[in-house]
Amino acid sequence: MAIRVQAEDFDVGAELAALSDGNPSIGGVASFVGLVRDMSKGDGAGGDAVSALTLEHYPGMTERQLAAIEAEVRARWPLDAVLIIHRHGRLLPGDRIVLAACASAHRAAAFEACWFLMDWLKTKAPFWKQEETPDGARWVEAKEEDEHAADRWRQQAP
Amino acid sequence: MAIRVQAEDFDVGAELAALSDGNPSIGGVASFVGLVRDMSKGDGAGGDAVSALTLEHYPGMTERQLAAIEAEVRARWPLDAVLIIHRHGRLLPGDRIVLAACASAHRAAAFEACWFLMDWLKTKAPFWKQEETPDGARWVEAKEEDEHAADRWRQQAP
Amino acid sequence: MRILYFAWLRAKIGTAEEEVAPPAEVATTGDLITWLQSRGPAYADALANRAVVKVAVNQDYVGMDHPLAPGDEVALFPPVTGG
Amino acid sequence: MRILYFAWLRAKIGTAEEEVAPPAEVATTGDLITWLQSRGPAYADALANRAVVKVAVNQDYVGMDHPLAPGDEVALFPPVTGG
Repeated sequence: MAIRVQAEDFDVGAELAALSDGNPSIGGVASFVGLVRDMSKGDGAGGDAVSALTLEHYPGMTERQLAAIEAEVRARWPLDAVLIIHRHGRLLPGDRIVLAACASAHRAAAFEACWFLMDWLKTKAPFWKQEETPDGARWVEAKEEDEHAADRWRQQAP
Repeated sequence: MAIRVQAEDFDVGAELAALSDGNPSIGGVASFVGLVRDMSKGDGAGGDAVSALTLEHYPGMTERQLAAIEAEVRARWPLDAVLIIHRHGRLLPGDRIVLAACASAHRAAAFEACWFLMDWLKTKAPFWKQEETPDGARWVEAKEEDEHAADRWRQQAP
Repeated sequence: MRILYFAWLRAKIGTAEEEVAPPAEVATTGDLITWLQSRGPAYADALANRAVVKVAVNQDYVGMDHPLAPGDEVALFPPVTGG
Repeated sequence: MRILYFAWLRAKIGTAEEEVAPPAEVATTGDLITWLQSRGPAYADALANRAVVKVAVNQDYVGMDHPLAPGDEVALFPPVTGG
Protein backbone atom coordinates (compact mmCIF):
# COMPACT_ATOMS: atom_id res chain seq x y z
CA MET A 1 0.00 0.00 0.00
CA ALA A 2 1.59 3.18 -1.18
CA ILE A 3 0.80 5.42 1.76
CA ARG A 4 3.37 6.90 4.09
CA VAL A 5 3.09 9.37 6.95
CA GLN A 6 6.54 10.38 8.07
CA ALA A 7 8.69 13.13 9.52
CA GLU A 8 11.48 12.57 6.98
CA ASP A 9 11.75 14.25 3.61
CA PHE A 10 11.23 12.16 0.47
CA ASP A 11 12.98 11.89 -2.91
CA VAL A 12 10.40 12.86 -5.53
CA GLY A 13 12.35 11.51 -8.49
CA ALA A 14 12.96 8.14 -6.87
CA GLU A 15 9.35 7.86 -5.68
CA LEU A 16 7.87 8.66 -9.09
CA ALA A 17 10.28 6.31 -10.85
CA ALA A 18 9.41 3.49 -8.42
CA LEU A 19 5.72 4.07 -9.08
CA SER A 20 5.93 3.15 -12.75
CA ASP A 21 8.93 0.86 -12.56
CA GLY A 22 8.30 -2.56 -14.05
CA ASN A 23 4.88 -1.67 -15.44
CA PRO A 24 5.27 -0.53 -19.07
CA SER A 25 1.50 -0.26 -19.54
CA ILE A 26 1.59 3.01 -17.61
CA GLY A 27 1.30 5.97 -19.98
CA GLY A 28 1.96 8.68 -17.49
CA VAL A 29 2.25 9.83 -13.90
CA ALA A 30 0.52 12.96 -12.64
CA SER A 31 1.82 14.29 -9.36
CA PHE A 32 1.64 17.18 -6.97
CA VAL A 33 4.26 18.30 -4.49
CA GLY A 34 3.03 20.63 -1.74
CA LEU A 35 5.59 23.03 -0.28
CA VAL A 36 5.81 25.21 2.81
CA ARG A 37 5.16 28.83 1.82
CA ASP A 38 6.90 31.72 3.54
CA MET A 39 3.64 33.69 3.81
CA SER A 40 0.39 32.87 5.54
CA LYS A 41 -2.75 33.00 3.46
CA GLY A 42 -4.17 36.11 5.10
CA ASP A 43 -7.58 37.35 4.13
CA GLY A 44 -7.16 40.51 2.12
CA ALA A 45 -3.80 41.87 1.11
CA GLY A 46 -1.18 39.17 1.53
CA GLY A 47 -0.37 37.52 4.83
CA ASP A 48 2.26 37.38 7.50
CA ALA A 49 5.77 36.08 7.18
CA VAL A 50 6.02 32.43 8.15
CA SER A 51 9.37 31.25 9.50
CA ALA A 52 8.31 27.64 10.14
CA LEU A 53 5.32 25.33 9.97
CA THR A 54 4.54 22.47 12.34
CA LEU A 55 2.24 19.71 11.19
CA GLU A 56 0.37 17.82 13.88
CA HIS A 57 -1.54 14.69 12.93
CA TYR A 58 -3.65 11.91 14.40
CA PRO A 59 -1.53 8.76 14.19
CA GLY A 60 -3.64 5.80 13.26
CA MET A 61 -6.57 7.77 11.90
CA THR A 62 -4.31 9.42 9.33
CA GLU A 63 -3.17 6.10 7.88
CA ARG A 64 -6.69 4.69 8.06
CA GLN A 65 -8.18 7.65 6.21
CA LEU A 66 -5.40 7.70 3.60
CA ALA A 67 -5.95 4.00 2.92
CA ALA A 68 -9.68 4.65 2.46
CA ILE A 69 -9.05 7.45 0.01
CA GLU A 70 -6.56 5.37 -1.92
CA ALA A 71 -9.25 2.69 -2.27
CA GLU A 72 -11.71 5.33 -3.42
CA VAL A 73 -9.50 6.78 -6.17
CA ARG A 74 -8.68 3.29 -7.38
CA ALA A 75 -12.40 2.53 -7.61
CA ARG A 76 -13.22 5.79 -9.39
CA TRP A 77 -10.38 5.93 -11.90
CA PRO A 78 -8.42 3.32 -13.88
CA LEU A 79 -5.10 3.68 -12.05
CA ASP A 80 -2.05 1.45 -12.11
CA ALA A 81 -0.44 2.95 -9.03
CA VAL A 82 -1.15 5.51 -6.34
CA LEU A 83 1.26 7.13 -3.91
CA ILE A 84 0.62 9.48 -1.02
CA ILE A 85 3.43 10.67 1.24
CA HIS A 86 2.57 13.25 3.90
CA ARG A 87 5.06 14.64 6.37
CA HIS A 88 4.47 15.77 9.94
CA GLY A 89 6.60 17.71 12.41
CA ARG A 90 8.39 21.04 12.01
CA LEU A 91 9.17 22.22 8.48
CA LEU A 92 10.74 25.33 7.00
CA PRO A 93 9.68 27.47 4.01
CA GLY A 94 10.45 25.64 0.79
CA ASP A 95 10.31 22.21 2.46
CA ARG A 96 8.19 19.51 0.89
CA ILE A 97 5.01 18.68 2.82
CA VAL A 98 3.18 16.20 0.65
CA LEU A 99 3.49 14.17 -2.53
CA ALA A 100 0.47 12.72 -4.29
CA ALA A 101 0.98 10.76 -7.49
CA CYS A 102 -1.26 8.68 -9.74
CA ALA A 103 -0.10 6.50 -12.62
CA SER A 104 -2.43 5.44 -15.39
CA ALA A 105 -2.60 4.44 -19.02
CA HIS A 106 -4.87 7.49 -19.35
CA ARG A 107 -3.70 11.05 -18.86
CA ALA A 108 -7.08 12.43 -17.77
CA ALA A 109 -7.50 9.72 -15.13
CA ALA A 110 -4.05 10.43 -13.70
CA PHE A 111 -4.68 14.19 -13.49
CA GLU A 112 -8.18 13.92 -12.06
CA ALA A 113 -7.29 11.33 -9.45
CA CYS A 114 -4.22 13.28 -8.31
CA TRP A 115 -6.17 16.52 -8.05
CA PHE A 116 -8.96 14.75 -6.17
CA LEU A 117 -6.39 13.35 -3.72
CA MET A 118 -4.99 16.80 -3.01
CA ASP A 119 -8.44 18.33 -2.53
CA TRP A 120 -9.30 15.46 -0.24
CA LEU A 121 -6.07 15.76 1.76
CA LYS A 122 -6.77 19.45 2.35
CA THR A 123 -10.22 18.82 3.79
CA LYS A 124 -10.32 15.33 5.30
CA ALA A 125 -6.87 14.08 6.26
CA PRO A 126 -6.36 14.68 10.00
CA PHE A 127 -3.43 17.08 9.84
CA TRP A 128 -3.25 20.53 11.39
CA LYS A 129 -0.78 23.27 10.57
CA GLN A 130 0.65 25.73 13.03
CA GLU A 131 2.60 28.66 11.61
CA GLU A 132 5.40 30.55 13.32
CA THR A 133 4.97 34.24 12.52
CA PRO A 134 6.46 37.47 13.91
CA ASP A 135 3.33 37.63 16.17
CA GLY A 136 3.92 34.13 17.52
CA ALA A 137 2.61 30.68 16.73
CA ARG A 138 -0.83 30.48 15.12
CA TRP A 139 -3.04 27.62 14.00
CA VAL A 140 -3.89 27.83 10.33
CA GLU A 141 -7.60 28.16 9.70
CA ALA A 142 -9.39 25.88 7.29
CA LYS A 143 -10.33 27.65 4.07
CA GLU A 144 -13.78 27.64 2.60
CA GLU A 145 -12.31 27.44 -0.90
CA ASP A 146 -10.79 24.08 0.01
CA GLU A 147 -14.23 22.79 1.01
CA HIS A 148 -15.65 23.97 -2.30
CA ALA A 149 -12.80 22.31 -4.17
CA ALA A 150 -13.47 19.01 -2.41
CA ASP A 151 -17.26 19.24 -2.88
CA ARG A 152 -16.78 19.51 -6.62
CA TRP A 153 -15.81 15.82 -6.76
CA ARG A 154 -19.09 14.69 -5.22
CA GLN A 155 -21.07 16.03 -8.14
CA GLN A 156 -18.80 14.76 -10.89
CA ALA A 157 -19.03 11.23 -12.06
CA PRO A 158 -15.50 10.30 -13.20
CA MET B 1 12.96 30.02 -20.47
CA ALA B 2 12.24 26.60 -19.10
CA ILE B 3 11.80 24.69 -22.33
CA ARG B 4 14.03 21.89 -23.52
CA VAL B 5 13.85 19.56 -26.50
CA GLN B 6 16.48 16.88 -26.17
CA ALA B 7 17.41 13.28 -26.88
CA GLU B 8 18.73 12.72 -23.36
CA ASP B 9 16.71 11.52 -20.40
CA PHE B 10 16.01 13.95 -17.55
CA ASP B 11 16.06 13.72 -13.74
CA VAL B 12 12.50 14.42 -12.59
CA GLY B 13 13.41 15.00 -8.95
CA ALA B 14 16.18 17.44 -9.76
CA GLU B 15 14.05 19.28 -12.31
CA LEU B 16 11.10 19.72 -9.97
CA ALA B 17 13.34 20.79 -7.10
CA ALA B 18 15.04 23.36 -9.32
CA LEU B 19 11.65 24.73 -10.37
CA SER B 20 10.71 25.85 -6.87
CA ASP B 21 14.21 26.36 -5.51
CA GLY B 22 14.75 29.81 -4.04
CA ASN B 23 11.09 30.84 -4.33
CA PRO B 24 9.32 30.09 -1.04
CA SER B 25 6.10 31.73 -2.22
CA ILE B 26 5.40 28.61 -4.30
CA GLY B 27 2.77 26.47 -2.62
CA GLY B 28 3.00 23.52 -4.92
CA VAL B 29 4.18 21.97 -8.14
CA ALA B 30 1.88 19.93 -10.37
CA SER B 31 3.62 17.77 -12.91
CA PHE B 32 3.09 15.07 -15.48
CA VAL B 33 5.61 12.55 -16.74
CA GLY B 34 4.69 10.79 -19.98
CA LEU B 35 6.13 7.31 -20.51
CA VAL B 36 6.53 4.96 -23.45
CA ARG B 37 3.87 2.24 -23.24
CA ASP B 38 4.54 -1.31 -24.40
CA MET B 39 1.20 -1.47 -26.22
CA SER B 40 -0.16 0.61 -29.06
CA LYS B 41 -3.53 2.23 -28.54
CA GLY B 42 -5.41 0.02 -30.96
CA ASP B 43 -9.04 0.71 -31.69
CA GLY B 44 -11.10 -1.99 -30.09
CA ALA B 45 -9.61 -4.67 -27.89
CA GLY B 46 -6.11 -3.65 -26.88
CA GLY B 47 -3.32 -2.98 -29.30
CA ASP B 48 -0.09 -4.42 -30.58
CA ALA B 49 3.09 -4.95 -28.65
CA VAL B 50 5.46 -2.01 -29.00
CA SER B 51 9.15 -2.76 -28.67
CA ALA B 52 10.35 0.80 -29.27
CA LEU B 53 9.12 4.27 -30.11
CA THR B 54 10.89 6.84 -32.24
CA LEU B 55 9.97 10.49 -31.85
CA GLU B 56 10.59 12.73 -34.83
CA HIS B 57 10.22 16.47 -34.43
CA TYR B 58 10.55 19.74 -36.32
CA PRO B 59 13.63 21.47 -34.89
CA GLY B 60 13.04 25.17 -34.62
CA MET B 61 9.26 25.04 -34.84
CA THR B 62 9.12 22.81 -31.77
CA GLU B 63 10.98 25.29 -29.59
CA ARG B 64 9.03 28.19 -31.09
CA GLN B 65 5.68 26.57 -30.37
CA LEU B 66 6.69 25.48 -26.89
CA ALA B 67 7.78 29.02 -26.07
CA ALA B 68 4.41 30.33 -27.29
CA ILE B 69 2.51 27.85 -25.16
CA GLU B 70 4.61 28.69 -22.13
CA ALA B 71 3.70 32.35 -22.62
CA GLU B 72 0.04 31.39 -22.92
CA VAL B 73 -0.11 29.37 -19.70
CA ARG B 74 1.69 32.15 -17.87
CA ALA B 75 -0.91 34.63 -19.14
CA ARG B 76 -3.86 32.41 -18.24
CA TRP B 77 -2.81 31.19 -14.79
CA PRO B 78 -0.86 32.74 -11.90
CA LEU B 79 2.30 30.63 -12.20
CA ASP B 80 5.68 31.09 -10.60
CA ALA B 81 7.50 28.67 -12.86
CA VAL B 82 6.84 26.48 -15.88
CA LEU B 83 8.94 23.64 -17.24
CA ILE B 84 8.54 21.56 -20.38
CA ILE B 85 11.07 18.91 -21.37
CA HIS B 86 10.27 16.78 -24.41
CA ARG B 87 12.55 14.09 -25.76
CA HIS B 88 13.07 12.98 -29.34
CA GLY B 89 14.79 9.98 -30.89
CA ARG B 90 14.40 6.28 -30.18
CA LEU B 91 12.94 5.28 -26.80
CA LEU B 92 12.02 1.98 -25.15
CA PRO B 93 8.92 0.99 -23.16
CA GLY B 94 9.04 2.59 -19.72
CA ASP B 95 11.30 5.42 -20.89
CA ARG B 96 10.31 8.99 -20.05
CA ILE B 97 9.07 11.01 -23.04
CA VAL B 98 7.97 14.30 -21.57
CA LEU B 99 7.84 16.29 -18.36
CA ALA B 100 5.47 19.21 -17.87
CA ALA B 101 5.47 21.03 -14.55
CA CYS B 102 3.80 24.17 -13.23
CA ALA B 103 4.53 25.85 -9.92
CA SER B 104 2.09 28.19 -8.27
CA ALA B 105 0.90 29.54 -4.97
CA HIS B 106 -2.45 28.04 -5.97
CA ARG B 107 -3.07 24.32 -6.32
CA ALA B 108 -5.86 24.63 -8.88
CA ALA B 109 -3.76 26.89 -11.13
CA ALA B 110 -0.85 24.45 -11.06
CA PHE B 111 -3.06 21.46 -11.93
CA GLU B 112 -5.02 23.23 -14.66
CA ALA B 113 -1.98 24.73 -16.34
CA CYS B 114 -0.10 21.44 -16.32
CA TRP B 115 -3.05 19.54 -17.74
CA PHE B 116 -3.54 22.20 -20.38
CA LEU B 117 0.14 21.90 -21.34
CA MET B 118 -0.15 18.15 -21.79
CA ASP B 119 -3.34 18.43 -23.86
CA TRP B 120 -1.64 21.08 -25.95
CA LEU B 121 1.54 19.02 -26.43
CA LYS B 122 -0.55 16.08 -27.67
CA THR B 123 -2.29 18.14 -30.35
CA LYS B 124 -0.04 21.04 -31.34
CA ALA B 125 3.61 20.36 -30.62
CA PRO B 126 5.30 19.16 -33.83
CA PHE B 127 6.32 15.67 -32.72
CA TRP B 128 5.46 12.40 -34.45
CA LYS B 129 5.68 8.93 -32.98
CA GLN B 130 6.61 5.82 -34.88
CA GLU B 131 6.11 2.50 -33.11
CA GLU B 132 8.06 -0.69 -33.70
CA THR B 133 5.61 -3.60 -33.59
CA PRO B 134 5.77 -7.28 -34.60
CA ASP B 135 4.24 -6.16 -37.94
CA GLY B 136 6.95 -3.58 -38.53
CA ALA B 137 7.29 0.16 -37.95
CA ARG B 138 4.07 2.14 -37.93
CA TRP B 139 3.27 5.83 -37.52
CA VAL B 140 0.99 6.51 -34.59
CA GLU B 141 -2.29 8.08 -35.65
CA ALA B 142 -3.58 11.20 -33.96
CA LYS B 143 -6.51 10.48 -31.67
CA GLU B 144 -9.78 12.34 -31.80
CA GLU B 145 -10.04 12.18 -28.01
CA ASP B 146 -6.86 14.27 -27.80
CA GLU B 147 -8.46 16.94 -30.00
CA HIS B 148 -11.51 17.00 -27.76
CA ALA B 149 -9.30 17.26 -24.68
CA ALA B 150 -7.48 20.25 -26.17
CA ASP B 151 -10.70 21.94 -27.35
CA ARG B 152 -12.04 21.90 -23.82
CA TRP B 153 -9.56 24.65 -22.88
CA ARG B 154 -10.90 27.03 -25.51
CA GLN B 155 -14.29 27.19 -23.87
CA GLN B 156 -13.11 27.48 -20.30
CA ALA B 157 -12.06 30.76 -18.86
CA PRO B 158 -9.46 29.94 -16.21
CA MET C 1 -13.72 5.99 27.11
CA ARG C 2 -10.58 7.51 25.66
CA ILE C 3 -10.74 11.05 24.33
CA LEU C 4 -8.06 12.63 22.14
CA TYR C 5 -7.74 16.35 21.39
CA PHE C 6 -5.77 17.86 18.51
CA ALA C 7 -4.45 21.25 17.40
CA TRP C 8 -5.98 24.27 19.18
CA LEU C 9 -8.54 22.08 20.92
CA ARG C 10 -5.65 20.24 22.55
CA ALA C 11 -3.93 23.52 23.38
CA LYS C 12 -7.06 25.13 24.87
CA ILE C 13 -8.08 22.09 26.91
CA GLY C 14 -4.50 21.57 27.99
CA THR C 15 -4.26 17.85 27.35
CA ALA C 16 -3.80 15.60 24.34
CA GLU C 17 -5.59 12.60 25.75
CA GLU C 18 -7.69 11.53 28.72
CA GLU C 19 -9.79 8.67 29.99
CA VAL C 20 -13.31 9.70 30.96
CA ALA C 21 -16.32 7.88 32.33
CA PRO C 22 -19.32 9.99 31.41
CA PRO C 23 -22.67 9.29 33.07
CA ALA C 24 -25.10 6.89 31.46
CA GLU C 25 -27.23 9.63 29.88
CA VAL C 26 -24.31 10.57 27.63
CA ALA C 27 -25.38 8.42 24.68
CA THR C 28 -24.12 10.29 21.62
CA THR C 29 -21.14 12.36 20.48
CA GLY C 30 -23.25 15.50 20.88
CA ASP C 31 -24.12 14.50 24.47
CA LEU C 32 -20.43 13.92 25.14
CA ILE C 33 -19.48 17.40 24.02
CA THR C 34 -22.24 18.95 26.14
CA TRP C 35 -20.99 16.97 29.13
CA LEU C 36 -17.34 17.91 28.47
CA GLN C 37 -18.32 21.60 28.31
CA SER C 38 -19.55 21.30 31.89
CA ARG C 39 -16.15 20.14 33.12
CA GLY C 40 -14.62 23.60 33.45
CA PRO C 41 -13.89 26.90 31.70
CA ALA C 42 -11.12 25.48 29.46
CA TYR C 43 -13.49 22.85 28.08
CA ALA C 44 -16.34 25.34 27.79
CA ASP C 45 -14.15 27.75 25.86
CA ALA C 46 -12.60 25.12 23.56
CA LEU C 47 -15.94 23.56 22.68
CA ALA C 48 -18.05 26.72 22.55
CA ASN C 49 -18.49 26.74 18.79
CA ARG C 50 -19.52 23.31 17.59
CA ALA C 51 -19.35 24.40 13.97
CA VAL C 52 -15.56 24.18 14.27
CA VAL C 53 -15.41 20.95 16.25
CA LYS C 54 -15.00 17.76 14.23
CA VAL C 55 -15.52 14.36 15.81
CA ALA C 56 -14.07 10.97 14.98
CA VAL C 57 -15.05 7.75 16.74
CA ASN C 58 -12.64 4.86 16.38
CA GLN C 59 -10.78 6.89 13.73
CA ASP C 60 -13.74 7.53 11.44
CA TYR C 61 -15.56 10.83 11.01
CA VAL C 62 -18.98 10.84 12.63
CA GLY C 63 -21.77 13.33 13.23
CA MET C 64 -23.03 14.77 16.51
CA ASP C 65 -25.69 12.09 16.91
CA HIS C 66 -23.33 9.13 16.71
CA PRO C 67 -23.95 6.55 19.49
CA LEU C 68 -21.10 5.94 21.91
CA ALA C 69 -19.88 2.71 23.47
CA PRO C 70 -17.64 2.46 26.58
CA GLY C 71 -14.50 1.29 24.79
CA ASP C 72 -14.64 3.93 22.04
CA GLU C 73 -11.72 6.11 21.03
CA VAL C 74 -13.24 9.56 20.54
CA ALA C 75 -11.23 12.36 18.94
CA LEU C 76 -12.19 16.05 18.91
CA PHE C 77 -10.37 18.43 16.63
CA PRO C 78 -10.77 21.56 14.52
CA PRO C 79 -11.26 21.44 10.72
CA VAL C 80 -8.15 19.91 9.19
CA THR C 81 -5.51 21.96 7.37
CA GLY C 82 -3.09 19.44 5.90
CA GLY C 83 -2.09 18.81 2.32
CA MET D 1 11.05 28.26 -51.36
CA ARG D 2 12.11 25.60 -48.88
CA ILE D 3 9.73 22.74 -48.16
CA LEU D 4 10.08 20.34 -45.24
CA TYR D 5 8.22 17.06 -44.85
CA PHE D 6 7.78 15.11 -41.63
CA ALA D 7 6.70 11.65 -40.46
CA TRP D 8 4.81 9.58 -43.03
CA LEU D 9 4.64 12.52 -45.45
CA ARG D 10 8.43 12.52 -45.49
CA ALA D 11 8.51 8.73 -45.89
CA LYS D 12 5.97 8.68 -48.71
CA ILE D 13 7.50 11.57 -50.63
CA GLY D 14 10.96 10.19 -50.03
CA THR D 15 12.69 13.38 -48.95
CA ALA D 16 12.86 15.43 -45.77
CA GLU D 17 13.54 18.73 -47.45
CA GLU D 18 13.69 20.33 -50.88
CA GLU D 19 13.99 23.69 -52.57
CA VAL D 20 11.19 24.38 -55.04
CA ALA D 21 10.36 27.28 -57.35
CA PRO D 22 6.64 27.01 -58.02
CA PRO D 23 5.12 29.05 -60.88
CA ALA D 24 3.71 32.50 -60.17
CA GLU D 25 0.09 31.33 -59.96
CA VAL D 26 0.93 29.37 -56.80
CA ALA D 27 -0.11 32.10 -54.36
CA THR D 28 -1.32 30.19 -51.29
CA THR D 29 -0.51 27.10 -49.26
CA GLY D 30 -3.49 25.35 -50.89
CA ASP D 31 -2.15 26.22 -54.34
CA LEU D 32 1.25 24.85 -53.33
CA ILE D 33 -0.19 21.49 -52.31
CA THR D 34 -2.15 21.24 -55.56
CA TRP D 35 1.03 22.02 -57.49
CA LEU D 36 3.08 19.51 -55.48
CA GLN D 37 0.48 16.81 -56.17
CA SER D 38 1.19 17.24 -59.87
CA ARG D 39 4.87 16.46 -59.40
CA GLY D 40 4.52 12.68 -59.44
CA PRO D 41 2.74 9.66 -57.96
CA ALA D 42 4.61 9.80 -54.63
CA TYR D 43 3.47 13.41 -54.09
CA ALA D 44 -0.05 12.66 -55.32
CA ASP D 45 -0.34 9.74 -52.92
CA ALA D 46 1.17 11.52 -49.91
CA LEU D 47 -1.02 14.61 -50.34
CA ALA D 48 -4.22 12.89 -51.49
CA ASN D 49 -6.15 13.52 -48.28
CA ARG D 50 -5.78 17.15 -47.23
CA ALA D 51 -7.71 16.53 -44.02
CA VAL D 52 -4.58 14.86 -42.67
CA VAL D 53 -2.05 17.37 -44.01
CA LYS D 54 -1.05 20.15 -41.64
CA VAL D 55 0.86 23.18 -42.90
CA ALA D 56 3.27 25.54 -41.16
CA VAL D 57 4.81 28.58 -42.77
CA ASN D 58 7.90 29.96 -41.11
CA GLN D 59 7.23 27.60 -38.18
CA ASP D 60 3.69 28.76 -37.44
CA TYR D 61 0.53 26.83 -38.19
CA VAL D 62 -1.44 28.28 -41.11
CA GLY D 63 -4.54 27.40 -43.11
CA MET D 64 -4.81 26.37 -46.74
CA ASP D 65 -5.39 29.96 -47.93
CA HIS D 66 -2.22 31.39 -46.41
CA PRO D 67 -0.30 33.60 -48.87
CA LEU D 68 3.23 32.48 -49.77
CA ALA D 69 6.37 34.52 -50.30
CA PRO D 70 9.50 33.29 -52.11
CA GLY D 71 11.74 32.99 -49.03
CA ASP D 72 9.19 31.10 -46.93
CA GLU D 73 9.97 27.90 -45.04
CA VAL D 74 6.93 25.70 -45.63
CA ALA D 75 6.43 22.49 -43.69
CA LEU D 76 3.92 19.75 -44.48
CA PHE D 77 3.19 17.07 -41.93
CA PRO D 78 0.47 14.77 -40.54
CA PRO D 79 -1.43 15.55 -37.33
CA VAL D 80 1.04 15.56 -34.46
CA THR D 81 1.31 12.72 -31.94
CA GLY D 82 3.79 13.92 -29.32
CA GLY D 83 3.38 14.39 -25.61
